[in-house]
Amino acid sequence: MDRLALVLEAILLTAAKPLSLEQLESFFSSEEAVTRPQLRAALKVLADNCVGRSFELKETASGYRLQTREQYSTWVLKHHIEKPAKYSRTLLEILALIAWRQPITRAEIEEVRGVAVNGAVIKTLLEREWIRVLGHKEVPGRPEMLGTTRQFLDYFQLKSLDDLPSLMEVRDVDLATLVVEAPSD
Amino acid sequence: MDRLALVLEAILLTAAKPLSLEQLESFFSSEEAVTRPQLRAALKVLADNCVGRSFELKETASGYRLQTREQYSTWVLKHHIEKPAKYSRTLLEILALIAWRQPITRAEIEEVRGVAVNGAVIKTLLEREWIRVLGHKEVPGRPEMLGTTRQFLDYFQLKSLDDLPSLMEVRDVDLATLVVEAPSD
Amino acid sequence: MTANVVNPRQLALPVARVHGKPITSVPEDLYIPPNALAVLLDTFEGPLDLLLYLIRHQNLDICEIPIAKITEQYMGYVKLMHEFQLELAADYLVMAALLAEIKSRLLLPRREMLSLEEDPRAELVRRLQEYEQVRQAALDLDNLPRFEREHWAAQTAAEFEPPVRAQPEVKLPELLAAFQQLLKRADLLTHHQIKREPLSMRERMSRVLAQLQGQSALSFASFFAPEEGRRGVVVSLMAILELLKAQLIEVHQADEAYAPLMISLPTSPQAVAA
Repeated sequence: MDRLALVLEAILLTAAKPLSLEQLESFFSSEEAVTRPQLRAALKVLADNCVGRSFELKETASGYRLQTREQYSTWVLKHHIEKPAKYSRTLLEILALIAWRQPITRAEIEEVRGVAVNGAVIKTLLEREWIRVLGHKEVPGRPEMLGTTRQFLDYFQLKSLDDLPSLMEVRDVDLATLVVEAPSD
Repeated sequence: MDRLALVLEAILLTAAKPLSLEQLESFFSSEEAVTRPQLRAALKVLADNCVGRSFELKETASGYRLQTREQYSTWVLKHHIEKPAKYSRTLLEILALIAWRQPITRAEIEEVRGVAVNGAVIKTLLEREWIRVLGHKEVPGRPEMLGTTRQFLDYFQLKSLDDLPSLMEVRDVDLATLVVEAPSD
Repeated sequence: MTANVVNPRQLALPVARVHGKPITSVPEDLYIPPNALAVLLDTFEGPLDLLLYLIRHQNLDICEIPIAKITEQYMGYVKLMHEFQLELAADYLVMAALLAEIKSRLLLPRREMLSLEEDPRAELVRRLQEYEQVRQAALDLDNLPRFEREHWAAQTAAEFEPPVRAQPEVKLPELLAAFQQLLKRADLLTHHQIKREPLSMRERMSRVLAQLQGQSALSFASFFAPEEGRRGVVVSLMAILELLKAQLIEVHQADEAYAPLMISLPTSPQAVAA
């Protein structure tokens, strides 16, 4: 690759958006005396030198840019898989109540926890398909009865709800031996 | 370039920050069965294939990054209207003390420099995430002990603190050589 | 702003005594306008920096500094600051006091040699050396190639499909811990007694299977009778889960979100036989 093509590569690899010929020209001082035909020729050299690389030179409506070839999208997309946030204690408590005391209504959850149930938490649990509405309780207002799903069992690697420790066990077990510190970061 | 090296190039050219071997590994599924030695070998292939290009593979404290070579900074700088920040001697001296003498307290910095430490400088360094509080010294007042961060190493293109230039030698004082002169008045 | 920027001529302070020659008078170039003096003061990082400048400016070695000479120059500087009523940082005055002490010691008749630790000159030289080390380290640091000054991240554009949002992970012990806390808080155990009822569950399993006989499928919800109370519903659920586990029944869901679960007998004959 000649020097001009290399400079163009460096400019395009650090550009936030596509750059037109005119914009590329502005990167050079008048002493450097880079002409349009020279620029075009250098861009051609650059494009040829991207053969066999993971990226290619593309000319879009607003100008030139270096972009990743599509066949690498599988891997490149994984940049976006952010490490998910942790679930709140509230969510875990509500999920635990639903698991151990299903079927359970919101009112019953509120009674045990002593605070109103945040609708967003129930929504999250429903979306995650860990809980579902088992039916409606035949009391005024016909509240929904909530229970856990098969996905819940699968996720927590339980064969059945019987595999959940009993309430007595939950109360007495030394969790210090169970809770494995999540790796930081 | 082999396929793995090309995939790594695509990943690194779309990464927002340096990626460690461990992080690079996470881009591959278990079916792809990419091993550490394979990754290392592919990174070597990639590095070799950056010879004669405008960019290079650099390993800093937090991992690998593809970056433009220094000789292209003249043009790359023109993306920005503002010139890169120049740091004051005060900031650089305080940063140098923290880098070479960590863990170090403010009082210790003041002792060496012979002047009070400007709180704004420490704040700037903390905000820049070049330094952090490592803990508290178990002396009256429990002063904060300061040290540098990974970002500091990344910014200064260092793999570890060992890569810092060595300090100039401090010689032992020989009192006999101290010129004793009678004062003029 | 580095000391190198300072015009050396401006700082060419009069030498108090050179090779025995006595000082004449303060040269005129010492009388810098107060504003310029204030700027000069700004260029120094502190008294040690100023002292180092004075030493280096005369190509002297720190370890062989003529203390008296340097002290006089420094004092001349401080005096000048006072004359122009420039606010001088306390650190400069502390250094002036130290230098004055050294000077007065030098005036005293020579007694037995002081040890290194006791000699204030040695301490001053040590501090000057230490500070010079930091000053050099700061320069070295500034000279290192820096990200976003010499090097920039090489990036290619990659606008592929929208990113995938991942779900948070949680482990059973965390769930247990949350529940344990809740139990402690609500003291559930004293008010509610929940026991497993394996027998009633077996019975319920039979009932579920009976209900399904001759039916193509029944909705999951139809197996629950809320009037039986919580315990009854739990037993039904457990019964159904047990049946599923034993592959005695099958559960289906239409291919849409939140479609009702349908329960049916298995289609394969051997499962029915079991």
